[in-house]
Amino acid sequence: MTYTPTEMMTVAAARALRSEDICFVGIGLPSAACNLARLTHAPGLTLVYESGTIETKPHVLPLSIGDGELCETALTTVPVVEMFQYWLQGGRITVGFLGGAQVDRYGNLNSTVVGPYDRPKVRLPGSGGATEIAAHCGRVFIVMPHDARAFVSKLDFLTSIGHGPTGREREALGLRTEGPTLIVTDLCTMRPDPETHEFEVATLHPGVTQARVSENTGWPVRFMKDLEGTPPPTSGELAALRDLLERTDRAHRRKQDS
Amino acid sequence: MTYTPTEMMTVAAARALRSEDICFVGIGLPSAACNLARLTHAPGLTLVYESGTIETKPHVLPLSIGDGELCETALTTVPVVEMFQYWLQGGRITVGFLGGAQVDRYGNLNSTVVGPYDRPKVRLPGSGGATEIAAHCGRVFIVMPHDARAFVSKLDFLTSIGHGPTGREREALGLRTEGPTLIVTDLCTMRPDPETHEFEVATLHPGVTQARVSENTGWPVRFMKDLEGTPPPTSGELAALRDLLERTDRAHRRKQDS
Amino acid sequence: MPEFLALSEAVSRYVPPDSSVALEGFTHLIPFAAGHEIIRQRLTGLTLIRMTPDLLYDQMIGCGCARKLMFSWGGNPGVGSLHRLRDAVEHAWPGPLEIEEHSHSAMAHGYAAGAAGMPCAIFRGYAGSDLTQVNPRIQSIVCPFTGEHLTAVPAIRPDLAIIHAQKADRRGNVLISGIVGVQKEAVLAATRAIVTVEEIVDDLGTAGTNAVVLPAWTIQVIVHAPGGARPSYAHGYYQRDNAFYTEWDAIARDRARFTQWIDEEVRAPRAGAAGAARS
Amino acid sequence: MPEFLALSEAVSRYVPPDSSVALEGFTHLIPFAAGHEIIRQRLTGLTLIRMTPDLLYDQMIGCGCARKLMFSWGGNPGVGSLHRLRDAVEHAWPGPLEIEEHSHSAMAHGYAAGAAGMPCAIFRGYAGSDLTQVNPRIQSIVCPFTGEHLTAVPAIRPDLAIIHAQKADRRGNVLISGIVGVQKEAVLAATRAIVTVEEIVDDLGTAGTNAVVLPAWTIQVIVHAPGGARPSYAHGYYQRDNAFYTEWDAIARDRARFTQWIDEEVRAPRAGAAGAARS
Repeated sequence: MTYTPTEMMTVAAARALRSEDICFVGIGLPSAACNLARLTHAPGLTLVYESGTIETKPHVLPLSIGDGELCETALTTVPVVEMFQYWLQGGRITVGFLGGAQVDRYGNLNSTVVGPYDRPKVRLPGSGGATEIAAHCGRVFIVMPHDARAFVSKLDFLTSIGHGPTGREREALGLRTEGPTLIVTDLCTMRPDPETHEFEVATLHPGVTQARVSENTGWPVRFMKDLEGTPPPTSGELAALRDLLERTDRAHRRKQDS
Repeated sequence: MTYTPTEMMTVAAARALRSEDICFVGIGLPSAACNLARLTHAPGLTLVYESGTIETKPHVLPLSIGDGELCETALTTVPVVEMFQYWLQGGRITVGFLGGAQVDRYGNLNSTVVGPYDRPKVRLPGSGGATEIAAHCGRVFIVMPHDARAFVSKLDFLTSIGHGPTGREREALGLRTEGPTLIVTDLCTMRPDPETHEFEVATLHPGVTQARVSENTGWPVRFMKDLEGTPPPTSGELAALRDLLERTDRAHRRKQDS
Repeated sequence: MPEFLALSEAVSRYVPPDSSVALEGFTHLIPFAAGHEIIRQRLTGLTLIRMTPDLLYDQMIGCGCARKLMFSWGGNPGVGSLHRLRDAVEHAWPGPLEIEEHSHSAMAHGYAAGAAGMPCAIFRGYAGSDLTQVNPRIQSIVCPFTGEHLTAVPAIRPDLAIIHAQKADRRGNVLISGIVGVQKEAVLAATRAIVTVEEIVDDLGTAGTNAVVLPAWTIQVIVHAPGGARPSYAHGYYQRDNAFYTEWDAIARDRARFTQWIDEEVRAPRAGAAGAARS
Repeated sequence: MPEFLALSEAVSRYVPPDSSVALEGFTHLIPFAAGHEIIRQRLTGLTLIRMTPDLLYDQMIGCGCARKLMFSWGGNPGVGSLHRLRDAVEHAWPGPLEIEEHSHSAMAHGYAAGAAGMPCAIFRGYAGSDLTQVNPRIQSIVCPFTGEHLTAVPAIRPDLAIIHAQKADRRGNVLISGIVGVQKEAVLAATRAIVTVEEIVDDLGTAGTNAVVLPAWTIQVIVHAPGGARPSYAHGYYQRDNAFYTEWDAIARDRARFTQWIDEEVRAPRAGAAGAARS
């Protein structure tokens, strides 16, 4: 069965989730990965969206973190203030998904500006929930397409902390959570070195060479000694993902026509 | 029509409420006064109880601030934390009723201990909501039976601030609310002097002499120059109050029998 | 997901002596059955936390369960004093009782801070009150924007919260409706939580606009304890036993009569699993 | 009790130029009709406050309504950039736009502090983030109990909050159900509040377990504005117009096309009282 790099990325991200996780879900790729996990190997996965929906089980992917279906299928919905106070900061979330315009070797993220803050070349959306998701979730998974403009040697702006500018700042900041433990891209998966917290390539997706990853990474990327191949998506994973995306597409087309 | 001193006290307290008031109600006498006001001259009076019920319209008086009927007849019920944060501290309450074991000439209240705090002669219930009701309601009405052991020259413990130990502390404490503007007892009503904030007798209930008030007050109590008689309860007020109390009694007896 | 246990096992496993326990329920849904089980198991040295100690803590204090009490209003609502609490504070009977005294607003803020993973809460509190003189855990901070002094109290983080609720579903999700009090905050602030419930149902359904749902993964133990809030009330199930609240005044006034009542109504074998004397 | 006004009168009386206005609604119930009326009345110099600026603020910023924006996430959800916001920040078109940038948690805490009458909120925020370098209104305090540094942000206290809700009753009490966002906090934090509603009913009834009721005495103006949240959605009334969110990307990319769209769809006489271009 053939598949796209994006499908490989989504499946690899989904696999990292466990049935017992309480997962803070962003929109887009994380949402697809989380819902795929729930439909395949992690049926007990609890999905929390920052709009306040807790334990939601959408039939189709939401287009925003505040879609009505998230609320209709949730165990309960709480005010946004409570979501950030009792649930995220309260330490109830085991895993958070983040992305950004730029990531560095220590998993720090920029979603604020490209260029100087006061005279930005590109003004990005900003933090949203990310700054505190990065701090308070038990661990963080980063999902981003691999590209040298995104995987940079130095961030233009540090919006959300990974392991800090030198890889060692979390403890000094009083953070008791693990920080980013996984980066999933359309080329590979990366894990932080246990000592330095520098992200290294852990698995290469089928057909991807080390050279290709290096070309698309803005720092001299390391590869783990026991570098492996990412198992390709199974037919079950692909079927579930495509079914979910088709169902989503159909539902959203129907809504617009009505 | 004859009436008891307690009925006079309740009626006099009820009269001080306006239809547009948002009133934080304690249990006992304040509850009777507030509900009497709602049933007579102030039908629009909004009653809020610290258990979280907002705009409640009980048919009978509750026996505690958390009775089920308060919730059933409320416009909405909020968590206790929200009640203290958004509603009381947020400055939404125009009038609060308080009582205590001791009050001084400046309307400061003790509901904590008689005797030293560490070796109390009588351990009283404590603050409950009172300390912040005293600070955050637009104005405060104090309702207490008149008795020299209660109307004291010096409090054993200041639980809830009136106008402060010298009558002038509210502003220095950053309080922007008026503090106590009325004391209603079974003998008289009292109002603070606009300058000194010392409570003076404003009206004497029918048949009560100045001497009797002085005997029952632990400080040399002043009488206003334009001292008046409290208008006796009207037949309408008495009928509404007795009806309410009878209805309450019947309802609570029925609940216990069932 | 929580375990579904009998009350006796829940208490013996999750209430070690000398731990801190908050049994919450603001007038409504007071977890009497669980408190009575703590009395039966003769647990001692507990730090009992509760905004409104009520009859339940009067009973537990009179039985010597508590070393310390953290509270904000200790009376028999609509009736008068809690005589066992008074006897402990005034005469150290049956033993000395340390107290940490707050206002309602302070305790509500403390629970909320605990639920939010904060070390403290700030609010506008205790203006001019002598409580700041007798409780060293009332401090202040300065607002970095306005220079105002604001009150700070520590977060409340009990080892265990025990609450009573109307319903749990079979996965252990819990529904509380009616007056919801501080129970959600107490459960989320505590390290562990036990919830006793009137009913275990297939589906929680929806309730009034103010109902609260606690997900199963915030709770360690569910106990099916119908009547577990008596003599307080459970909205939609039974009403408050006001007569007993009044009777309690006479029972609790006298040490001997109190002890006899506890022996007969709580400790005697016929006092059933629900432990509610008059249920 | 609130007045029941037409939208045009509500805006002309309660939105003076140069005032601070929060139009809130977290993805759900975004008050587009009210924002469009502000555009039609050519109000300028406003400080616009909103966690998620969304298409509505993109339109208002592009029309020159705003002098300053306070926000925490400025994107077109699920689509991409807000091109008018970017053009204002990157190229000062149609004029310079001051920004005060926060995280979602900070703004949610700021609204809650405003609702609670506090000058600031404390939380665990911005750990390691450069946002603290560019926003002087992010400060810290030291916990008096643990010595930990905690983040402080000022309370948000807009001159006016505008929200859209499902229902008001004839006295002006308001019901919001579904995703409730920060609307209650925004209304209680603001000096004044305008609520546009889908329906005015005799009785609010009860809704799901998480519905929010705002009493009439917390609101100054109710406006009957059916469809007033389009192209966002109103739970139980209509769905989000996802196609328009996607189309907006192309409309907003180009200054001329944007201006033409505003003229035709918002400002032209046929753009009715509800102001919702596609309703």
